[in-house]
Amino acid sequence: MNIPYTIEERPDTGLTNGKLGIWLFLASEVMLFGALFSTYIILRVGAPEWPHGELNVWLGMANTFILIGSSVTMVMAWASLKLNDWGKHRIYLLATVLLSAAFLVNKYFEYAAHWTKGELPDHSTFLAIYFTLTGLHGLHILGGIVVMLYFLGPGAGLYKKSPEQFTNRIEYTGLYWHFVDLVWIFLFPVLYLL
Amino acid sequence: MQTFLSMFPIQASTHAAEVDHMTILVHWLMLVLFIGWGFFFVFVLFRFRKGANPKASYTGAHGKFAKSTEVAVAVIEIGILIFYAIPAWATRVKAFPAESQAVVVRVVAEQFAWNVHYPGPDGKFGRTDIKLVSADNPLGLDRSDPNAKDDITTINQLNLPVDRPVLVHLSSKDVIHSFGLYEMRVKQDAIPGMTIPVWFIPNRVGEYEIACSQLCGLGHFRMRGFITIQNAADYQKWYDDQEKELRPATTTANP
Amino acid sequence: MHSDQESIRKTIKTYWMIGAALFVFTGITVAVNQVHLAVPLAITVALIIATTKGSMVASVFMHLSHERKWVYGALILTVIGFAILMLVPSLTINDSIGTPIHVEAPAAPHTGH
Amino acid sequence: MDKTGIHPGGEHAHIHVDSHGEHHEDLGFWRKYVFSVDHKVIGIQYAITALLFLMFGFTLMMIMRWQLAYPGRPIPLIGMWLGQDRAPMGVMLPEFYNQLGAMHGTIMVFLGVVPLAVGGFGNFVMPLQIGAPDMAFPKLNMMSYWVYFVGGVTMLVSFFQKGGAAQSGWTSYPPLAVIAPGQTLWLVGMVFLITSSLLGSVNFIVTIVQLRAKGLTWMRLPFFVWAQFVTSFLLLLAFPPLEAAGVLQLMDRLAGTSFFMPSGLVVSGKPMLIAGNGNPLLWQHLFWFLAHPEVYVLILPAMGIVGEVIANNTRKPLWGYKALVYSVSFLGFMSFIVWAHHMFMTGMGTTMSAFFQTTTMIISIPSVVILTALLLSLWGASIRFTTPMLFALAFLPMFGIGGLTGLPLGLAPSDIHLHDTYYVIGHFHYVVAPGTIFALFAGIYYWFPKATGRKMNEMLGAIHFWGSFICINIVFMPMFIQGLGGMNRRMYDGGMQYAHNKELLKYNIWIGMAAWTLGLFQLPFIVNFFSSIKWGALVDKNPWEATTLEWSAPSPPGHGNFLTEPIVYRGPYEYSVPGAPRDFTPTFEPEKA
Ligand code: HEA
Ligand code: HEA
Ligand code: CUA
Ligand SMILES: [Cu+2]
Repeated sequence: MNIPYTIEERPDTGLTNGKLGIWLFLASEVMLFGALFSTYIILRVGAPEWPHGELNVWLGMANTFILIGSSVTMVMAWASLKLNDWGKHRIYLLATVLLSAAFLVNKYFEYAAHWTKGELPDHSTFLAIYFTLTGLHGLHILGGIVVMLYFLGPGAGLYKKSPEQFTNRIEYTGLYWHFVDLVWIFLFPVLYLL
Repeated sequence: MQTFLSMFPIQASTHAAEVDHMTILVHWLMLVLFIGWGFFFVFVLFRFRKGANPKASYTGAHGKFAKSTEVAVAVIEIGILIFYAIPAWATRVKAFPAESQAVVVRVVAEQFAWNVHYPGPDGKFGRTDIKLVSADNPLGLDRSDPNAKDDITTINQLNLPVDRPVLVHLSSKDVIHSFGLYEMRVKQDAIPGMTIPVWFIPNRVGEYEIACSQLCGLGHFRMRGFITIQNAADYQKWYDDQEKELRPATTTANP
Repeated sequence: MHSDQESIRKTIKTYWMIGAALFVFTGITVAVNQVHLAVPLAITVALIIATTKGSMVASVFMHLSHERKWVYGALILTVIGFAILMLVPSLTINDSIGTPIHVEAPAAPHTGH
Repeated sequence: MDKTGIHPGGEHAHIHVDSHGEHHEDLGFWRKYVFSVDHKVIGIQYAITALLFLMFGFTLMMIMRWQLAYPGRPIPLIGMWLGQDRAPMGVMLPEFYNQLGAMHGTIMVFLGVVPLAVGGFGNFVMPLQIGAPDMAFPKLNMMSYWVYFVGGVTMLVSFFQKGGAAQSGWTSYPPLAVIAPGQTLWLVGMVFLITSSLLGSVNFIVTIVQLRAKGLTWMRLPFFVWAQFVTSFLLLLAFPPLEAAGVLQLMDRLAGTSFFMPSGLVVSGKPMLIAGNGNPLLWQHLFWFLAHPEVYVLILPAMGIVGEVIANNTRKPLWGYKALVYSVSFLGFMSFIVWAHHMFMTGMGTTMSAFFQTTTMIISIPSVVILTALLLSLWGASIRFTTPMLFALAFLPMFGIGGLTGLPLGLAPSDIHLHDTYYVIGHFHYVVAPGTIFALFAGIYYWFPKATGRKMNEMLGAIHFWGSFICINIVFMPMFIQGLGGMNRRMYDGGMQYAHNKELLKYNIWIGMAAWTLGLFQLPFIVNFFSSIKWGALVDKNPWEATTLEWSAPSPPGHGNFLTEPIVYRGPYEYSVPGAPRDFTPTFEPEKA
């Protein structure tokens, strides 16, 4: 017995289950990061002074470029499927994985720089919130990588069986990925510049 | 009125009556609503049981009965808000007495005791520093500070004169406690990292208690302090005795 | 199906353009940051740019520019919730009658700033 | 087979009644009953687990009530087995009392009522009521159960760690929660429970939006489905902030950060070596941002169940269905802006306290509308006092008492005296215990036949009801008197040291007696529940002569639920339609049936 509207859209809502599902999931993610941003505001307003230039803006900017790039490749990976160009899709998806990996490596160097200076989360409110926010965001990146690797590897088989469903799944992955990118677009100025 | 009042602790501050009056008013509203609905409820259960009414009516109840009750409830609630609740709260958190007219005290909660700090005759609180905190100086009061010389500190004992406004600067050393004076209808959380002003006018000489009203650990249940409300003369006497005890203490305190 | 592919081909161009635009905006934010503005101004500028970038990602990459009403509905609720979460707690904390005590951290684990 | 959910096995499942909704394709025991993806099996798993947690949470409370009734007296029977660090010589220690309190609250709310009301009833009933073959994401559904299970186990295990379970109240206010033992596992457990709820709520919303049967328009949805729909949105949007807060508190405990820790803390005489500059009130905001919507998560499904049962047993449509739907939605929305009424005593200024008092008063209106509608539904009825109906009817005045006593709490000045007293305990227990718990009992008696193909025993049901009804009122009514008298909650010795409590202590003995008797009166239910699975009277599709879709499926429904594609022709509660052959006209019957 199978569930309706996993592949085709329900006429009156014009949505597949997965599409609505991923958006609702993102809604909850918005509230999750919202709470953390709210925390940031309250702690910053309450703090006697707030450090400036704690972080390496250039590394941060590099990571911003990387993530934006990965968003483009991700959307291209989906578009290529729409044009049933399997080869291009593989390339773009792989590119996305590589870029996100680069992001994490870069982040690791940033973290390491702090650790060597003995700057751990308990050092100051700023570092506490910095490590928490970026750490959580990093976990989201990691999750994205796992999913994409799945669609590059074992998950790819689905394309043979049901191209539409596979394309849908790549689209949902993309939605998630763009959201992670979007969060970073706010994290970058908030943590690195202000 | 009386039946309700008898349930409350005695009223030992000027605003206690106002607070109780509002509470009781709301309870009358609740009671009326509940009895009204209750009667209706019991009646329909009896009247429309299967035995009495084998065939149910498809349309059921008519009339604006529901609307009107709902509107009534809404209106009454708005009334209570505007004419009682909001103004009454404003007087609690806005209309503080001037430091000059009031008896000003610092109360610093800790697990599981109430540290009381009087400014002394100079009316100035001495400097405190957490580095100086020790068993016999729980407030970390720096006796070398001139303002601190005449400061009185007590533990779990708050003496206050009757009929004079009291302004308490409330804070906590460790976790959140709550400064609950049931007979005074006063309750205010003591939150570490901030001082919160509390004011009231005790109007009844007697012995009362400070009940910690926020879970603060194992000792929460025994975190009890005492308030003694005295007439002006007794209070002054107590105050002077405290000052006398202070003299030797201060000379030995700092080298 | 074919027309569908046509439209995709067209949108692909927009994807690349948006990507480029995002790069540029990122550059601008950093540049603005180099000329040290007054903090409030800097914050407004940075947040305006970030919001623009964010809405570009959302509307183009995430196809929010043309979505179904149920997605919009859910997102509107979320936006309201988000706004409440941003505003009300800070407002309430700032409306406190208490005054914060700022003590220099006692021998903090590592020397503070 | 096709997506309408027709399948050959259904027929067979229909005749051969068995208590678990048998499948035709024979997956092994594990796939079928343990790691099943069938919403009915998962719903039953949720329900049983939650009921066991309810029983456990109640047991904790019965132990607490002993200490409150007879402070310092050795606990009978189990006292000796509690161990030296909990109750030496059977006499309870304060730290153990605090553990019991915190865990009772946590277990009842997060492991008992919500999983039963949403995970249990939501999972089992909702897809049937909307004519869906299953939930939209069956695997996700299974995952959310097992994540919940892990969270529950974590909470239970936490009792056995060194220093015992969490002991800072279910509200876990820092700084206490950050320095007190037991909290870490509590936080970990909560993260699991929250994740489970989030997975669940996504699944519920998608299912309701996407998988409604042909002809099942929004205004034809059973009230219960509406309640579940709003509830899911509350969970979806209110839980993440607590998850964030949980992570932050974990950081404070494990990484030594000070999100919630201000500067200058001196704990037991020694300055704390932390960076400081945190804000304890921040936690309270994030916690109550969830926890107030959460209390409506506790009540809305209950209201839904009561609506279904009342419509069925009054044999007439619910009065003001539209008003009910709008009120529930409005209630859900408002519940996001009242939370700080739990925080009046933290030193709130006039503006914000005025705001929260007003929103709190406003939110009471939709509840009044809902209760009034349910009450008026009784007018002109032909009431059958079946066991589910008894519980559903009791819900009305009980919720009334609980709700009305919320009003003085919602007004800051009267809250000065009542905050943190037993008045609050009385208030919310009237809503959650004789309110929600009774509604859940009603639901169990009402849908048990659908789940098992057998009816529960009415006689035992009546005993269970009257016993519970009387006892539970003796338990909670005196708490209002104690509260008005100024007796604090969370008191290890019941507050016996305080002069103003002297008169009030005697009630603790009655309450204790009543609470233990209440426990005894659950035995008929437990017996009834398990024996009926085996020996209960056999029933067919529609034993209650009800109108909603779930009753068109076999009892128990087979895999895929419906034998023929369900189609909805009319509103949910077409009872006693003038000129109709019978006093009920199911939604799933074509015009000229
Ligand atoms: C299901 C749970 C639930 C529900 C529905 C409610 C409903 C309400 N609650 Fe309650 N509340 C809790 C659970 C709940 N609460 C819990 C758990 C706590 C304590 C948390 C803690 O501190 O540990 C709490 C605490 C709490 C406080 C904080 C008290 C304090 O700590 O000082 C306040 C203050 O405003 C409050 C207010 C209200 C209000 C105004 C409503 C309103 O929504 C009520 C509206 C309803 C009505 C007005 C009833 C109308 C119906 C009738 C009148 C019909 C009568 C019918 C017959 C007679 C047949 N609640
Ligand atoms: C949904 C929430 C819920 C429920 C249902 C209950 C139910 C009960 N609660 Fe409690 N309670 C809380 C939530 C709840 N509670 C919370 C949040 C607190 C605050 C904690 C804190 O201070 O931090 C609290 C605190 C609290 C206190 C205050 C303790 C203190 O402040 O020191 C007391 C005191 O009497 C109490 C008593 C009871 C009693 C007697 C019941 C009874 O009504 C119990 C009745 C239970 C049942 C009738 C269930 C029976 C079910 C079965 C037996 C299942 C059968 C099993 C199978 C069929 C398998 N509770
Ligand atoms: Cu201090 Cu409770
Ligand atoms: Cu609330």
